[in-house]
Amino acid sequence: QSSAGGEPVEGGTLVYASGDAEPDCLDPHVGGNYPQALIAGQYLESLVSIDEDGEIIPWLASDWTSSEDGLSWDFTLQDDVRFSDGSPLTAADVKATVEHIQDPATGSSTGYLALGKVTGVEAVSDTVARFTLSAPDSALLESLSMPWLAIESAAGIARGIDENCLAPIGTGPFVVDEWVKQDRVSLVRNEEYNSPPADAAHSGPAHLEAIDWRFLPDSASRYAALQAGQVDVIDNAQPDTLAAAADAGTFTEIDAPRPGASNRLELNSGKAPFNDPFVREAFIRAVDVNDGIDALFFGTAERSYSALSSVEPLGYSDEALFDHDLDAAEALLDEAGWTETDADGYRVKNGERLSLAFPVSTNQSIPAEQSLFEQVQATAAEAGFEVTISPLDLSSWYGALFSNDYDVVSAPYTKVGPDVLRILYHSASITPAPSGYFANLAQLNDPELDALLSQASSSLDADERAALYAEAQERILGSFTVLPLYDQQNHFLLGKQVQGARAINTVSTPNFYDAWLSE
Amino acid sequence: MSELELRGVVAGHAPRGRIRVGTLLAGLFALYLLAACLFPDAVATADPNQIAPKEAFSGPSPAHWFGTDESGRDVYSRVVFGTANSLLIGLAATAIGLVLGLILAVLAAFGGRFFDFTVNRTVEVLFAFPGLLLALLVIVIAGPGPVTATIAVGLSTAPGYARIIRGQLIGIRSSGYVEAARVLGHPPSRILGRHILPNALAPLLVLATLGIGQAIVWASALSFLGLGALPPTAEWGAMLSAGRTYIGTAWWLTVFPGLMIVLTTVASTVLGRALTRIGGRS
Amino acid sequence: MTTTPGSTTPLLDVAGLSVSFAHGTVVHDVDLSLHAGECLAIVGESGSGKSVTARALLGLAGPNAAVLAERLELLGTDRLGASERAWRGVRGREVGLVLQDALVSLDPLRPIGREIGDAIRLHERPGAAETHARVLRLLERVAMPNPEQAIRQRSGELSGGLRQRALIAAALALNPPVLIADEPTTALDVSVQARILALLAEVKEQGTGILLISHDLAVVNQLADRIIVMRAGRVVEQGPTRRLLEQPQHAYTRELIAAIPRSAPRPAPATAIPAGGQSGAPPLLQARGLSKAFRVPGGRLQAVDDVSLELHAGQTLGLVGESGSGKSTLARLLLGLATADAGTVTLDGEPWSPLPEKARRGRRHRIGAIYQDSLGSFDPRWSVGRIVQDAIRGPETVTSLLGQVGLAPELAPRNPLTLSGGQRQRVSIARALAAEPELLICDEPVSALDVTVQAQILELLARLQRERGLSMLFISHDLAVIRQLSDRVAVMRGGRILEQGAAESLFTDPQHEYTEQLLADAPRLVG
Amino acid sequence: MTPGSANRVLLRLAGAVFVLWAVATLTFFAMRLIPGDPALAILGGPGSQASPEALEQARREHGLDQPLLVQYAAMLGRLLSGDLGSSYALKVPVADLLAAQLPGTLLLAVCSLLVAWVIAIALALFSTGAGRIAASVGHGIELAGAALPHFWLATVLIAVFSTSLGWLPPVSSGDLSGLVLPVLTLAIPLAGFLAAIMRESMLDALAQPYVLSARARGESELGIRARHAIRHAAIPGVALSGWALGSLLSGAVIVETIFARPGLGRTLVQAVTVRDVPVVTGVVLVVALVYVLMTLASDAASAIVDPRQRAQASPQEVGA
Ligand SMILES: Nc1ncnc2c1ncn2[C@@H]1O[C@H](COP(=O)(O)OP(=O)(O)OP(=O)(O)O)[C@@H](O)[C@H]1O
Ligand SMILES: Nc1ncnc2c1ncn2[C@@H]1O[C@H](COP(=O)(O)OP(=O)(O)OP(=O)(O)O)[C@@H](O)[C@H]1O
Ligand SMILES: [Mg+2]
Ligand SMILES: [Mg+2]
Ligand code: NI
Repeated sequence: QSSAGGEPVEGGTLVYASGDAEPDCLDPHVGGNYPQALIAGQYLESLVSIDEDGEIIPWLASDWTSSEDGLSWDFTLQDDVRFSDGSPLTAADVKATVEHIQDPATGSSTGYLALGKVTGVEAVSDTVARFTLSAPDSALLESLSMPWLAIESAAGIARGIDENCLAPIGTGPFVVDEWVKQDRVSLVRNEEYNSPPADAAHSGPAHLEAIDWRFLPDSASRYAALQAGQVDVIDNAQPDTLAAAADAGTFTEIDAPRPGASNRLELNSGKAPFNDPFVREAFIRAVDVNDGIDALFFGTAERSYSALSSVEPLGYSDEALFDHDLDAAEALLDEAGWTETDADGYRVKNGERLSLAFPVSTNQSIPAEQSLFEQVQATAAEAGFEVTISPLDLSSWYGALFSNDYDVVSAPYTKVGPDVLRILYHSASITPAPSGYFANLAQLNDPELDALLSQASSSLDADERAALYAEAQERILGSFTVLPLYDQQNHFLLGKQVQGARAINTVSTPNFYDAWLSE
Repeated sequence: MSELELRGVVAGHAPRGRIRVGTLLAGLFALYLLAACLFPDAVATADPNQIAPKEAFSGPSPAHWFGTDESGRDVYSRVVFGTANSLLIGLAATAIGLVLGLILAVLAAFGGRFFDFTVNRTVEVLFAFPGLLLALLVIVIAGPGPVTATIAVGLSTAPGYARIIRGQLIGIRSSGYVEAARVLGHPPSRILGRHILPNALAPLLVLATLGIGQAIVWASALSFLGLGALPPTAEWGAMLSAGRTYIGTAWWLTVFPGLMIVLTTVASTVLGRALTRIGGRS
Repeated sequence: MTTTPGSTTPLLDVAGLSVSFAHGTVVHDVDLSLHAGECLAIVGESGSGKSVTARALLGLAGPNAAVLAERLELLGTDRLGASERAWRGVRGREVGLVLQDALVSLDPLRPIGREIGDAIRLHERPGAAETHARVLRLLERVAMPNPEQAIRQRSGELSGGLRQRALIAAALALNPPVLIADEPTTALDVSVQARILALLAEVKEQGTGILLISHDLAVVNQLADRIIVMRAGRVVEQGPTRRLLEQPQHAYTRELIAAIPRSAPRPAPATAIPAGGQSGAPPLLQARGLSKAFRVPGGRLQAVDDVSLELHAGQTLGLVGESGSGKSTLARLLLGLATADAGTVTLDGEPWSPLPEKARRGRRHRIGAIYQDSLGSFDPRWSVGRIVQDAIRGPETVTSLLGQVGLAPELAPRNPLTLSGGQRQRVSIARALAAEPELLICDEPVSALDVTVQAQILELLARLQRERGLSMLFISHDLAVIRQLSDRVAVMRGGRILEQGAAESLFTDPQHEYTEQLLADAPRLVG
Repeated sequence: MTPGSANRVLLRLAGAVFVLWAVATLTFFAMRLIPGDPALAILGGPGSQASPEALEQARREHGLDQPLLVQYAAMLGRLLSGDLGSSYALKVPVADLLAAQLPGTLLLAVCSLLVAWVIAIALALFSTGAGRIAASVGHGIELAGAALPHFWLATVLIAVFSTSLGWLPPVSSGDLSGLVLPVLTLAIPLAGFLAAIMRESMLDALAQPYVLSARARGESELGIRARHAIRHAAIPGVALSGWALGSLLSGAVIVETIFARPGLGRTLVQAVTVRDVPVVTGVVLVVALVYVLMTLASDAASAIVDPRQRAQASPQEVGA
């Protein structure tokens, strides 16, 4: 979607500056976080993709059919696609990919969960891969569109994790050439490339000769480097930078909110005081974030009233539930028995102060968001909530969650499709994994909701599915365990010389297949 | 008969007995800080934690002398209310660092035959352990907070102090006056207390006064790594690191807390000097 | 080619010079002039303003000094209110200055070769090789033994006399037309002193004007053409050397001349002290086979070589010897300040030197010390009063102790850095006495004192010996003083004791030829 | 004397080994003390949804199921054989990681130290003598310099030299021009610190008789400070340098983050965050090693600057 026209120029090296953490492993099967998805999109491809309208479109799979009962899916692969090591893409590679993700030794989390219902893959022929499922999965195609389930060469996987992590072998337009830890990954053009997704602007190899993928953790330096022309594209552009860039008018912005859940606060309904819905509602009524979002995000983020990202077609909003109303909050607290007020102005019940623990991961929340949390703290205090924000490093933050030492928490989750709701709010997700991990941080335990979510995830009827998810979201928002804030922010700034770059509509990662550098 | 004065060689020192302008200013600033510590409400112009998102990022003005921050809070009032926390970190961390450093240095320099190897090596181990890791460990183990930050900063600056003091001590312990004191039969504790430490004190004083500012800066570095003071506590170092994000758009967020740190350092140095001048004369 | 005084423009012409410090004016209205080839000596009481005058002549009176003068001409140029830059051109090139504090006037961190070389380099810019050669030549001229080695040594590695010679070399480096020498021979043994005096005479012969400050009238007599006598900051008398020494007009001058120590035997002690060994009591201090070597550039230096000596209670052992012969090092070994490579020291028959410091501490108070480098032995942050106070063990007070050594109580609050050389030395003595030791190890205790004060101090020591049975190891280059004070005398050279014996027999009948030479070299006032 | 000095060298070496051992031990136990499961680090960080089998297997593979002392012994054994182990998170040998990270950080730290000394000496030389005003200004600069946070300085330097003037690249570009801003960022505060310390000793030194004697030779004020006083003044600073370099190594994290330079500081912080024990141990050992080497060097340098320290190299009986 380059506005500036002209013929694409061949060649050149694009310098991409990423503010996300440097991946530990370039193979997104291993673990599976967003930074991996960002870069893996350049050298790995998925079976299907999603177009601008949210429709599933062909990619490595040219066609797919499901059985009547939804328990068996056949994917037909494109002809004549080759991995960067020269070997042809076959159904065996799809099988190897799924087995790799499902192998506990791989340590996949995102991909592993997304394939929860897949019991196996069978190579029916060289070009047809058959997925068998334990239950119908309405989210299967959405799951398969994600970079964490991208197809890798069986031979590549067979090299073992350590080697595969350094340079996974895929079919993408670029190939990992070298990885200088803590500095950059050099990607070079895949000269044999012939498998663009259905919505690509051209065919054949990429225009760019190479991508220099650098890790620039500091946002101010990232923007300075873009201004100095040292880099062509930056991600994680901060709100103030975006505002400055918009004023300067010398950069192109790509705003690509991530799919899945919105950025939201979850209230831990599993223990006091938030096991009382009145107190939860009181909190949500007391907190005022709208002005803060405007100021802190310089108008680059829009307030959300939905548990789902605005890019999710099935998202459901209800603004009325989140009206700021201090009087209502105080009334609710009175009703819940928090009637006394201590010297510091905090509510007290049975000699106990209305205190909320709010662990914040400094690795995951940007400064603007941390400031917003302080405003949450300040506005909640007006109603008599004492919010204790503790900034923690990643491990300690998870530690606090696992040991149930939190009342309020913000934990973004990216996944294509509304099925993310099942992961985040099904009561099964309250049971921690052996690692201590559990996704239902609101600890929402509602059998009816569970039923709705299970049903929706197996329903192959689009309308029924939409209705079920709407109802489920209504229940979730109505439980006052969630305070939506805004979409998971994902802004890219590009120098004017960069043409034809776009974000892919799956998990909003940038794609440089069509990109070229003018001048 | 014309009497002409010969110029002195070195730029003359200020005449005695008169208080210097610098000392006076430093004293006034110290008083101001003291007031800000004890009666922040009287010194500040607003509630430091009162947010007003609509007024965020407004520059210095008569209503907000130091402007407002990203949440519309009054930066001046936050600076005032941050004084106590910052000075606590500055003073306590420096005290911890210096006292520990002093003990380590004395052990290292006067460990004696028996202690020589073990004590010296133990001290070296502490020196060799990266200060940053020490700080991180303390925070990770004890959780963030002003006390933790103070201890972390104190611990991680101690080796530096120890190193300087030790160098100083080694020079002094072989000096003629220490020998003279030994010949008089004075016990080591007395020699240490009356000759060695006081003479090592001049650079130590500089260290101490510098240390106040540096400790606050150290704490701000911890904030930069996301492990500083607990929000919404106003503390200069945390304000600095929070304001850094907006250095291009709202310079006042970093400049004023930074200025306070620098002024505090300068004032404490000037006062420290004045004190030693007075002490040295009596 | 001697120039007659008065026939030409003087090299140095000063009128109405006054210098004041915060505590008062220390030089009042001094006039002096110096001509080429002339030596003008300033003598006088310790603390009378000699050194301050000398420094003021170079614009170096210090930051706290107010210097006033009616006339200050150097080599015919008016220097009143001269800029710092102009003064720099004068210092070292037109006027060489040998400072009194030889022991601390060399940068302890730099080799003396560099220090002397600086004097050359600053005004002329010869190459490194030439500078080196010139420094070597200078060191030879000032009788520095082994100059090649010394050039690389730092002042801390040199004995007092060696340092003083380095300082003289630095002042002479550019053959300045005026040389101001403030007590240039205090730390030198008589033989070297004779050589230096000969060198100064030679320099004078060549036309240099010398302003000599000395407490040693014998030395003054040898070199000076005219003498100025100062007391309490004022010139009390001046005139040609011979006239002044033979017919002193002013009472103080007469007093001064009367106080000159005659090379005379020690008056018999009032109470007979049994000679060592007879009473069967062990010697108070006994050294057996002491040796000490230092690492020096390019080898080792045996500073003390197999020295044995004993000192009995109530006795004085005089130690004389060549400068750099190991006297101070020996004193440090006896004090337990340095560890001997070999040998032991016993105190009262009990082990002393090989013991750890802890075991010695209890008996430390029995031995007192006066250091050759008195300034270095004072805590730079302490006032005179505090230094003395810190050492007091008996009933004495700071004021009484200062009084005993002839210092005014007003000095008590001063920092030692602002004292005159002789005043510092007396503070050092006062401190040693404050501890009421039984044994005093004195390293050149009176070298910076004018003869009247010196006489007063010697009398004080003699009295203490009489009254308290004080024993002393007395290191001095001044043979007259040694003879006057000692029961026994040891002569050192090259780290060894050459000769040891009863004072009188040693002076009248020296056995060793070095001793003979020493006695011969001693300057005499008349003759 | 020869056997004595040979003994001293041996003792020094033994001391160095002891320091390394103790540092490794401290790190080992400290890392066990902090909350967080290293097995999670192995399996993709604390957020991973690792299965119980995977966790068990990871523990077994890395011996994390053994008693603590057995693990400790195993670690010592590995270290003794020169094996630093493999990073839990990055799955590469720690030695390779360090080999890649150390040179950049070392270059940065050493350059910063040198530049800091140059600035500090210049400050001390030019502001101690010249007039009260100049002295006050110089002193003010020192104090302000010492109280400047690195991240602020870095951002300002980037704003001035990269964004406004366009002279220097804002982030590391792999060549020397990219080193200038990071080095200045680290050097300026250190320089202020060193200069402020030097000033005190300098003023003391300027009152000494040998300075008077140098003046009498015609030495200029600058010469006096440059040739005489500075050496006395430098003694505490030199003593500090070894430690300063060590702390620059680990403290470079902010500069490395802002200027996007690969380096030990970032590695360390990241490794602590995810509990990557082998990497933490590796970095700490490297920093300790550099410290030990630098201490030897700075002791030697101190002895050159101040020969009195040489004489005191062996313990004196001052204390005991
Ligand atoms: N820097 C100073 N500050 C204050 N007083 C000083 C300073 N230097 C010298 N004085 C005082 O000035 C007086 C004269 O000192 P000066 O050094 O000239 O004596 P002097 O005649 O050389 O004595 P001596 O023979 O003992 O060396 C003394 O009382 C001394 O204490
Ligand atoms: N610390 C040291 N390092 C190296 N050499 C030293 C050291 N101390 C003294 N020496 C040398 O040892 C020799 C003896 O020095 P010492 O100070 O004992 O002489 P001295 O007899 O006291 O001479 P003076 O009468 O000149 O004071 C000298 O050559 C001196 O240079
Ligand atoms: Mg004098
Ligand atoms: Mg001597
Ligand atoms: Ni004499």
